[in-house]
Amino acid sequence: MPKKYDTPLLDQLEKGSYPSFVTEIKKAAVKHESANDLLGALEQCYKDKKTHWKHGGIVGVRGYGGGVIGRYSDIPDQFPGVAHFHTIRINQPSGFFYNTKALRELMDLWDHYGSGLTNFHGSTGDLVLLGTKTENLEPLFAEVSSRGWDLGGSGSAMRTPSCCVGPGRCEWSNIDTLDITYSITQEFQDEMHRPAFPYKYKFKTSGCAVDCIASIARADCSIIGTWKGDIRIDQDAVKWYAKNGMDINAEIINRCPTKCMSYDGKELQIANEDCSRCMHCIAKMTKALRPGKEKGATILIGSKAPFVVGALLSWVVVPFMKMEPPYTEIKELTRKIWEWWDEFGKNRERTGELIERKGMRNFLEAVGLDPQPAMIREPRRDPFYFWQPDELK
Amino acid sequence: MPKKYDTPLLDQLEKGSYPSFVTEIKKAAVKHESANDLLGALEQCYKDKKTHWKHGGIVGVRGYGGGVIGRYSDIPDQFPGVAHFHTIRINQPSGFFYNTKALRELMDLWDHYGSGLTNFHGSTGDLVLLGTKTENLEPLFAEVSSRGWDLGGSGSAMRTPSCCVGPGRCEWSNIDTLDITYSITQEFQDEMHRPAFPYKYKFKTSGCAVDCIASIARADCSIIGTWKGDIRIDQDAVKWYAKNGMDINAEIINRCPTKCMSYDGKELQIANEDCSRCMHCIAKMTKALRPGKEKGATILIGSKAPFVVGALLSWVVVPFMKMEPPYTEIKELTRKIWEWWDEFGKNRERTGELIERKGMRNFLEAVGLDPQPAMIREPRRDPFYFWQPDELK
Amino acid sequence: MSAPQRKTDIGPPHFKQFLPPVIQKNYASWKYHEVLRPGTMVHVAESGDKVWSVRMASPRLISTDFVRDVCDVADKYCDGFFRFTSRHNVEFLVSDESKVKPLEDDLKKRGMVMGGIGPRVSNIVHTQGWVHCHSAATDASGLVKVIMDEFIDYFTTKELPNKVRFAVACCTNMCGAVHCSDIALVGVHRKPPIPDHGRIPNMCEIPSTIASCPTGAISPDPAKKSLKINNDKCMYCGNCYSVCPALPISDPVNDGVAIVVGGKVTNLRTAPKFSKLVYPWLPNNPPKWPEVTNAVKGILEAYVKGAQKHERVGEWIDRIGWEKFFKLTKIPFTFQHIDDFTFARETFRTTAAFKW
Amino acid sequence: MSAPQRKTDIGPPHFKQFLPPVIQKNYASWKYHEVLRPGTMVHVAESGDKVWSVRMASPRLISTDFVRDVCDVADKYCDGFFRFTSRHNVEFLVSDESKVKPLEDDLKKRGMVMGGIGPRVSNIVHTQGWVHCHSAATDASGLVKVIMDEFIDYFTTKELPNKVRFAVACCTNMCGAVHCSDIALVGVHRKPPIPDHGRIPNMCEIPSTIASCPTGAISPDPAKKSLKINNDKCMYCGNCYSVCPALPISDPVNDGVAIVVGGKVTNLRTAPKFSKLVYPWLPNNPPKWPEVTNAVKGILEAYVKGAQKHERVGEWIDRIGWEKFFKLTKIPFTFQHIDDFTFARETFRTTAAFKW
Ligand code: SRM
Ligand code: SRM
Ligand code: SRM
Ligand code: SRM
Ligand code: SF4
Ligand code: SF4
Ligand code: SF4
Ligand code: SF4
Ligand code: SF4
Ligand code: SF4
Ligand code: SF4
Ligand code: SF4
Repeated sequence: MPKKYDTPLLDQLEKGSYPSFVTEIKKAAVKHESANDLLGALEQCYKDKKTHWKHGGIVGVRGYGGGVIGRYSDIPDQFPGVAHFHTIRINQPSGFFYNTKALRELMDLWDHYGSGLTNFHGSTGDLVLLGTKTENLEPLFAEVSSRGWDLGGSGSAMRTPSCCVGPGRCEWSNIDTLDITYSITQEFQDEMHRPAFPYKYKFKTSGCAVDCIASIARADCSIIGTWKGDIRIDQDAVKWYAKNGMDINAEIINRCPTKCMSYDGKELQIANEDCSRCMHCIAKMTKALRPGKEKGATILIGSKAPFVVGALLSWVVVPFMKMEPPYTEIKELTRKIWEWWDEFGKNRERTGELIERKGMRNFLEAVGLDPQPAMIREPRRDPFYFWQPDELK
Repeated sequence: MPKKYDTPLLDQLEKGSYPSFVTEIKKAAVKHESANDLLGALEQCYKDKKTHWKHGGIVGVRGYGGGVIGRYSDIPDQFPGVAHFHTIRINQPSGFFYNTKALRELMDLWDHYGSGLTNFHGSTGDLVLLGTKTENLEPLFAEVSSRGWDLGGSGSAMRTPSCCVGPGRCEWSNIDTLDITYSITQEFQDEMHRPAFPYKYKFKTSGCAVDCIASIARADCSIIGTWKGDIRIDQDAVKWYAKNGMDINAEIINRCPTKCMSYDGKELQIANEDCSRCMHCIAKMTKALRPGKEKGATILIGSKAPFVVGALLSWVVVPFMKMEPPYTEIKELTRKIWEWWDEFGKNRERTGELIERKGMRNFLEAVGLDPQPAMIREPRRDPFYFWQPDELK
Repeated sequence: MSAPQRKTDIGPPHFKQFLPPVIQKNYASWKYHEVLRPGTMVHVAESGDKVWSVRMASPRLISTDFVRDVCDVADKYCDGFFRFTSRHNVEFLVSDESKVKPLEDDLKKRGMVMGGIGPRVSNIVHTQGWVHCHSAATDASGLVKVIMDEFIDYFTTKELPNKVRFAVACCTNMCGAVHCSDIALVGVHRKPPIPDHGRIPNMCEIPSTIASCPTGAISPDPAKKSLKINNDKCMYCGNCYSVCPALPISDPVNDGVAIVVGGKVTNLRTAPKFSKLVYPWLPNNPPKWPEVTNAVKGILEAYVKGAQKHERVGEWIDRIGWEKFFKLTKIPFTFQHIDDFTFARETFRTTAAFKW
Repeated sequence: MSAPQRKTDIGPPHFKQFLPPVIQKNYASWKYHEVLRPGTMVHVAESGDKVWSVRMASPRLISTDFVRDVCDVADKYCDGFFRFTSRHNVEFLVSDESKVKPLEDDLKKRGMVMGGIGPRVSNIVHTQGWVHCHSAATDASGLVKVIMDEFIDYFTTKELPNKVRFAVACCTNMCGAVHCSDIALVGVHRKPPIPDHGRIPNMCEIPSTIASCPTGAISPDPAKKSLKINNDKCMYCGNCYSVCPALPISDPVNDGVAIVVGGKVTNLRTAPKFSKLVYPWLPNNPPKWPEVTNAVKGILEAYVKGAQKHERVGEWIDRIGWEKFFKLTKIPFTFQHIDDFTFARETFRTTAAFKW
């Protein structure tokens, strides 16, 4: 495909040391008219300082209500190659692991049916195939699905769950993030592909409180691994850190949020009943400290971007849940949450917003959880609160 | 007056080491039928576990709209002595200072016209004369006002300002709390006695951030003394504290919220540009540390009890204001605040609630204050905000 | 007596006439103070002058005779001057050291209680209760009396990690300083008000009554020219009753006392804090409220045991965490503790780091 | 190609087939790791086995050829396995130590950039921008490119006090992780949408559009079967446009970029935090956004200079206080910084203790 447009503005973004997305579009443009026109259309945006995309109509594949984001140019005559330019969300494998065989195959298919452009990955976690025409959707889906790939979520549905690398390569993972994510995804295929919720519902799973998948900020359900029992200390390794120049008091002891650690220059001690399992000491002294042995997860609900009532972080609803296959407890809890949300949630109201609107008690009772201090940062301040008839005399 | 009622429940509150209010009522009951009946009525409340008072109608003295709280018994036939039982709020002198001559005179008048019972003081600060009949209001007012006393505030008016002891006996006072309070009270006599506001408006003035009058929690306008310049250190006195057993590092240095202090066992140092003037170190080492020399006050607005939108603490609107007689700046600011509140405030809406409802910008612009970081604990989180036409292109 | 010439708008007497000479002389020139005994401190002026303050407890609700007694003492030892504190205690201001001891002895002889200075319990900021208020869900003076009796040692002698400020309010109007106190009691209702449709049309202004409800539970009932209350939305705050007397809400069986803790007012070390709910309801059991005093005792004892020097109750709890507070005090955690009011969201635990 | 048999609801491929043998063997049995170089770390298993991870930057918006290049490298050094990180970097997983150096050299030869491990800047979580989204108030990929170019040294070599996580979102829907990032850019509008009354009746559902407005600025316009916008209430968030395409809001002159800082996600030391506004608006100046990169530079430099080891941006600011942050960075403080949204009240300074 010959070069179609001069792109003086975008060309400036090919300089500099960091790899350039413009170079990538140009690479795809060699083979794809759509990528070529994307270049022109994007240059136009850079010139006009505004987007040239329109709202997508509903496009998709047969039997699915999601997985494809429809997108149309508002200047299709100028850039016919991107007149339609829909993205396809392919559900990524847990932990973003791949082998080259599978990926090469997928890339070949995408060069055949699409723009040759991708996102590895979208910020929800999908492997995003970026830009194709409506008529290519069905054949492409047939090809990829026959090879073991499926679409991710979009619309008012369960969204593609994602997770940190977890037991795949991390010494701190308290739970099998990869398996949990796979299992949840399989369990709720219908909820993912056929949007029937009030709004989107996201799962993210991290193996520990370091939260490398940012679950607490971006998932209606955040599953975060943790432990009970004492942090295991290897005093020899503590000495090794001291010898290698770590100022243990400044870097570790004084930064422990609960001040439950002490170090006398020789031994490091932890008053475990006061540890909040924040992971700081363990992360900074990985050779010396390891999490306790009884493993499980904290379940937090509700995080999302700012609309409508302001950004939310997920909050604790189950302080400790065992996480063993087939993960019945989290699946059952999820079904209960969805039932309640389906019943009371307004259109475009996320779960967290509904809990806020209806009150935590209403939510906890509906899903069968008891109140616990771990659910709150602090008790209410103003002394107005409800009583149920059976609590009164 | 002979004993009229058996009060077995109240009698139990005459035991114990702390002085008893029941004993006080009994003392008054010796002279006053109303106090005698109060005893009976109160015993009845203790028996029934509920109040026997009714909403007050509007009672008061000629030309005033406030200063008297009307109160009626809901069982007047049983306790005719408290059928009416209104309280009179006498504006206390600044700092609650008295001489015996003035007080004896006042007590004599109260024995003549009232129940012989008082509150020294009400929690707003008034000298409360507790319980009299409607017909006694006028004559009593004539007596007390001719002797230099006036009523305090009630209703939707400026309420009786109050203050800490300040320069009267405290080494930390940065402002003349007593004089400021007197001056404000005099300036706004009309606003105090003739309720014309949307709701109440309270002033409280503390000489420093220790805030011994709890102004930040209980005043629509909290005036809190502070300083600029370095904390003055007497190193000899520091040594004296060390010698007398103070663990300076544990008690002072480590508790400094900004960590701007250091102590090497000999000298105490303060990085004053990082000091937030919290008063901890000064309060705990009064001989060694003294506030800086340039004096003024921080003005904070808005605190109140929980209704309707939850309790408020006052927030900073003027980080530093010089406070010199005749205190023109605070008086002018107050008038501007009232003007704005009068215009936009709803019935029973306190100033702080209105600011919250209308937004801080609206308030600051109306009263002519520039935005400053000292006004906030942190900037907004969600990126939605207004622009005025003149800020745009 | 024939009535003298009334005056208006004269304001309070000028404070200057009430300042003892030593204070007039050293006004705004104090240098430091020392706490000599739990009820006695001395302030030293730049000039070297000294003033001794002897602090004496008062029940706040006092008779004219109590005031006269105080006046007698002040005449004898203080040149006729004295003051009250912002917490209703009496302070005798002595300029002559030789009079301090005799004054203290005299007060003791009169059965008076001295104390409250330094890291101790002081008098309780409180309200009218059944003594004078139509809105009271509990009594104030009675609660104050039983609490002060219980903790009298912390007033007269024993030290605490820091000052512990109590407050009592008899209803959620909170005329005391309940919302920012170390430990505070507040009278609460637990059932919705029952509209008196006969009286509402005459006694109450409909729109302002509707606006008074924090939860929007009140709506007009045009047929009756009255109001309707949505019982599901009402959380019994009683604010509507403050505005409209024909909405009685008190209920001897279900009214009671809530305990909130951890508030503070001073800016020392940490910012002023609101108190937080720890006991949603304890029964109204006058005259001694044993459940309430017991509960307060449990909290205070945990604080004394756990807090570091200079830590206020709220600072101690912030350091250990609320989950640990509930564990240590064994206070049952209930749905009522979880906020569902204006800022509920900000009180939820949005971190995976907490203590078991 | 004739279309093969389509399948539905099969879900993603099982991850196990994509795990390199060393990982399968040592699954869930890792002991510790060491960071060897800014782009290379080694994880050691209980068994003693090791896996080296070499991390390479990716622009995230990549061509199929880029993926094929990565596959070539993975085939050569990693038995055909590799992964992406949660921040879009590529990680080559090497089980044979002797292949690590050659792999790194190979990547260098290909012009690839390695880094991002440890206390450094890593790749930027971002969104579609003008490349693909109708809602974008700015571009995302372009901003990412200029920021990463600016701070490339902090990716490849230099250390910071701790990790600094950037995010970019092209509109306030914030598809990135803007609301909890150390430093984040977000595209913003500054003028109300202009209702297209011709299209609204057909394209938009009136009630859900009204409900989408956080400030209640939208009301029905029954005459036109359309909507009205109260311009005084609108703060240009664009949410209505997400719901109703006939409410265009973009404006080349007044759209721009806001900067929020101090957020974090991890629970280490301090609870996860929201980012806070520091630049309400900087102009959209593609392709280099010099005002934006400059502003970010100022913030990052102040952080590097002021923060203690292990302090994240938000932890540093919390320690010094926002008033000091504005002083140090010389960022002008404006009305926009003062919250007037849901929790405004909680952001006001309710203490007399603050720094000059
Ligand atoms: C592709 C992606 C950005 C990217 O470049 O990575 C994306 C793109 C869009 N998001 Fe998003 N969101 C993407 C991850 C997110 C995330 C991050 C996450 O999931 O971890 C968020 C914040 C977390 C959250 O869910 O709140 C996010 C919050 C939103 C919102 C606001 C939702 C809310 O409740 O506030 C919208 C608005 C909406 O739903 O109408 C939105 C809407 C959209 C739409 C569909 C715009 C629209 O209204 O039509 C965007 C389509 C862009 C396009 O043309 O392709 N997107 N969106 C991400 C999905 C890729 C993937 O599947 O992997
Ligand atoms: C007497 C006093 C309590 C006491 O025993 O000390 C008191 C007593 C009453 N207060 Fe109060 N308030 C008293 C100080 C306070 C304070 C504390 C303060 O001023 O420092 C507050 C909290 C701070 C504040 O202003 O928010 C306070 C907040 C209220 C409220 C709630 C106001 C609000 O905006 O939320 C009400 C309700 C109302 O205004 O209708 C209220 C209403 C009342 C009424 C008038 C009840 C009513 O609705 O009719 C009480 C009359 C009791 C009686 O029968 O005498 N009282 N009230 C205090 C005044 C004495 C004095 O003048 O010195
Ligand atoms: C007399 C009085 C002022 C007045 O105008 O009446 C007063 C007087 C002093 N206060 Fe106060 N405070 C007085 C009410 C308060 C209040 C207001 C309240 O309780 O409602 C507070 C705020 C309490 C709160 O945060 O809830 C208060 C918090 C303090 C503090 C802070 C303690 C802390 O570390 O948090 C100090 C400093 C200290 O004790 O080191 C202090 C220190 C002082 C000093 C040492 C100031 C001085 O140098 O003269 C005075 C004697 C201390 C003492 O009693 O231990 N004063 N003090 C008030 C006595 C009340 C009483 O009878 O007990
Ligand atoms: C590979 C990855 C997980 C994955 O499944 O892909 C990962 C891997 C590791 N993280 Fe992470 N983190 C990864 C995203 C995150 C995220 C999520 C994000 O950035 O969106 C966070 C939360 C950031 C935040 O709070 O905003 C994150 C916060 C951390 C921290 C906390 C640092 C701190 O002190 O605040 C540590 C611990 C440390 O560095 O000491 C950590 C530590 C680690 C360790 C050391 C864990 C281990 O033992 O293997 C890994 C290598 C560290 C490194 O890169 O410096 N990882 N890490 C992600 C790499 C992203 C990248 O390409 O740069
Ligand atoms: S979240 Fe925890 S378990 Fe997962 S990769 Fe990060 S540090 Fe490892
Ligand atoms: S995990 Fe966190 S709280 Fe626990 S000991 Fe380590 S640093 Fe302290
Ligand atoms: S507020 Fe400050 S100046 Fe006033 S009495 Fe208390 S410590 Fe002294
Ligand atoms: S006044 Fe407070 S902030 Fe300032 S040095 Fe003293 S303890 Fe530190
Ligand atoms: S707190 Fe309530 S009951 Fe008590 S005095 Fe105030 S208004 Fe009356
Ligand atoms: S008691 Fe409170 S919540 Fe109930 S109706 Fe009255 S004002 Fe509303
Ligand atoms: S942040 Fe906004 S503009 Fe960017 S991809 Fe998401 S919805 Fe589109
Ligand atoms: S842009 Fe936002 S604030 Fe303005 S009308 Fe639309 S939804 Fe409402």
